[in-house]
Amino acid sequence: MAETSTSAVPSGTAQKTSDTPLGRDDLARLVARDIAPGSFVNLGIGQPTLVSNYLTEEQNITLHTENGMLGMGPEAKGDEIDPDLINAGKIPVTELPGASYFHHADSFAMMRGGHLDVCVLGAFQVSAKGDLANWHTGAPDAIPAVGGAMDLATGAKDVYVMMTLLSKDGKSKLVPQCTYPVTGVGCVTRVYTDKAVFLITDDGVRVRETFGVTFEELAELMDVPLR
Amino acid sequence: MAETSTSAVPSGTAQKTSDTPLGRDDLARLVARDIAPGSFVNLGIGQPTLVSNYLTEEQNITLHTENGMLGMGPEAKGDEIDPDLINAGKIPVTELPGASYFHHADSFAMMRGGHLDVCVLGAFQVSAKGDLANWHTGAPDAIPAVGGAMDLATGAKDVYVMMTLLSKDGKSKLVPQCTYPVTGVGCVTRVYTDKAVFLITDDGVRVRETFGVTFEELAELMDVPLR
Amino acid sequence: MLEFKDTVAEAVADVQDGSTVMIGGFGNAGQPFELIDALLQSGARDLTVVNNNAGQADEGLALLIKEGRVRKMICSFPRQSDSWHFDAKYRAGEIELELVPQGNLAERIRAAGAGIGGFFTPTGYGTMLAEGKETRFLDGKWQVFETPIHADVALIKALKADGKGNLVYRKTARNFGPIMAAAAKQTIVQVSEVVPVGGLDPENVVTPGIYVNTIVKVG
Amino acid sequence: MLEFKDTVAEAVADVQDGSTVMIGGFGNAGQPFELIDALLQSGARDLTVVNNNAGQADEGLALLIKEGRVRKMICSFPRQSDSWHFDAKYRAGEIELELVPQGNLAERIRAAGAGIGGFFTPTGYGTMLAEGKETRFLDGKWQVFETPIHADVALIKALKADGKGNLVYRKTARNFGPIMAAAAKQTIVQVSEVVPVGGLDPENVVTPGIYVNTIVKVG
Repeated sequence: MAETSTSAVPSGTAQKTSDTPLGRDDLARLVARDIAPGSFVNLGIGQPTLVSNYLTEEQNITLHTENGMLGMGPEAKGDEIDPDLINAGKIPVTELPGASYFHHADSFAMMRGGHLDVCVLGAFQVSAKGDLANWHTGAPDAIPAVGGAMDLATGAKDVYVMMTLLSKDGKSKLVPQCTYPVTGVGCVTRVYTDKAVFLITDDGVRVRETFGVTFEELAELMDVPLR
Repeated sequence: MAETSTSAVPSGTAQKTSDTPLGRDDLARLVARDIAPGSFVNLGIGQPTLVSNYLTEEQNITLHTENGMLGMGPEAKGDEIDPDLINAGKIPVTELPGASYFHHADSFAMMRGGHLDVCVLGAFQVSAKGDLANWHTGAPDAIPAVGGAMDLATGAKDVYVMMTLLSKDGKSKLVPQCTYPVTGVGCVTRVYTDKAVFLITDDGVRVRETFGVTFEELAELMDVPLR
Repeated sequence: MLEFKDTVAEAVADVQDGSTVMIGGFGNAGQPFELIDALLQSGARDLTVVNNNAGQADEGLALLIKEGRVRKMICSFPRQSDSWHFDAKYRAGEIELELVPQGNLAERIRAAGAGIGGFFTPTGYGTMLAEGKETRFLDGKWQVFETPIHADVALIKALKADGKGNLVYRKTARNFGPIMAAAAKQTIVQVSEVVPVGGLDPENVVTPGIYVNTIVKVG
Repeated sequence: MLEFKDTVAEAVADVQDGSTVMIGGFGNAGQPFELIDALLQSGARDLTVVNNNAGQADEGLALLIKEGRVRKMICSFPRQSDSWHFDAKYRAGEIELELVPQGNLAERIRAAGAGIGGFFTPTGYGTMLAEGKETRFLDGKWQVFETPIHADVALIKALKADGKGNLVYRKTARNFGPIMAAAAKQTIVQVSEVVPVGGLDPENVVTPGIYVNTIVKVG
């Protein structure tokens, strides 16, 4: 599911489109802008759900939630809260006109059958080949929990990851090889980080744009060859 | 799916319960009477659909049709005819209160998942082990057509066959081994014929009752050992 | 991207020669006659058609077969009292037939839409239709390995669509529509009525709009 | 044979020690709290429980786990901020965990109800959760062989039942209910309302009564 090769474009020419690294909201806005009109999208849980705040009516995006709904609206507030209407993160949400409900096997058939155009997920690590690690730290005492992560990673036409480029100890989370247990193999097509947007292509990792760093400064931070 | 062994009953003791062979309608009435109250039943196409004429309201039987319906009512007449409401034989039917519609995969999941209590099918041949042959004559120039026969044969909890005992050339259609191509292996539990009702058990073919012949006369007509 | 077309001709305009085309319907119920007629008019040929039957009388799929547009039929029940066009082509060796038990047909179509690469089923075990297929003993029974049936195009009939492409059907005309919609790359639907977004109860939608590409109102 | 019971205690009275029990719900939505409480009161033990989660806070499934009635959990997402009873049992080695990707959980439950002996899916390929499982290259992808999950009992929650046992659900509380109803030998349903036969539109029935054994009205 790597992106179409962009080898016609000379490598290492990514522009710095922001003088500072992007905050979570700016990054969410950027992801939202990149989603094609009319798409069916799943935003997983946690940080990627911020993307929904920046989708415009004109884009006509339909949101899917794994627990059985298309046409999910914003988080429910006050009187809107209904315990029978929640999202994958178990947060009360609302229903938009044109919504539909279905059972779990139908919902996951939709995800696994390649019908979602885009899903946006968080990650611990992404490899240069597009392997995703976002479900398990690998710590021996951790209680594992996977939810729908593997189905989303494997099923969506495009898998976008949103994460900070560096871990708390300053290491790049876009890595030559995942050291955490993987969620899916070769599934990620784009990585949106605070410092750059990366395209995972058949020709390697291409930098689309950088934020607050130059291409060369970015390359210094990482062990992955960039184009 | 052979019937529970009835070896406690001495063999060869079947009673002649009618002085004449049973006609199609009498046989249908007998099958109808034998279906347990509350059962979910599929009557295939052709002769077995006669059974529906003899199901009583007290029995509370729900009829399934493979093309996506539970709660099928009698054949539609006159103004009742609706081209969107047909049975497996493509005959217009009616809808009873408490009916439900579902798509083809859900309908066959119901059949194949073992949820139907009884299906009643016609047959070219049934073997002493309960193999069913009812979809193909094996003639080299025949255009084959199978429909839902293999799914019904394999999926229902009990498969009852309704047929004349003898073919047009006077040979028993309950045979040691099917010579026609089979529809399912070891799937038939009972065979209702004009001359006798046969139970296919782990201990062989048991005669439950005979019509117009004695047990001994029946045994003379067949190559299958009877009990 | 969902499109509403004004005519059935526009709706089927992109169907290519050589396509695999799923056609909804069980007998005449749910058969999208107008879309099939438009496909005939379009001149598309060398088609593989997936339908429960192989055409009846002198209309719909039967005409597509008569005109020699169908290279191969994948179906469960070709032989009927009025399947004369299929019968003639088959006896003349001019059409290929893949005969599939109806439940396998439905489950293989569902598998394609659900991303399942193959499955084991007891149906057909020990019969001619399982000859040469892998078998395995599972859940106490011998089972046969079956693979998904994908399609380029699905032509189906529904009762109503809303502005998001959500569909509801009518009685036993539902049959193969929902699973074919999910199994095809492009799903083209003829409906009797188009209602505004919000005009269908979300609890009662049978085919969510994600599975629908093209809608045309007929009649 | 369909039975209507007056109390949740009667509804779960036949659940045996050692049973595999599917429990509907995703988080709290669709979780049949009253039936679970009745199961706790019944004293049934040594249970294998199939649910998306492994209990939350101090209610429902969490209490069943706390009281040591659950030998094994089959679920996709046990670890939550309020899954303390499961966490404690797991760390103490007092509960077994089969962790299943959520889509495999749903599809394996569906397979049990649909008579499918096993299937191949790309989900999980190359991950820890597919270790030791058969793999095969199908439809252009590596896929993993998965088998059905059958159950003795399903406890689910629906909105309404009619006199034939047909069910409709409410919003995302539908989730696992329909597939668990089909996968279990005995399906026990708590509903908010019972309507007469004919009180549900046949087009809108989600779970046909054939999958339902016992109904109890709650609240």
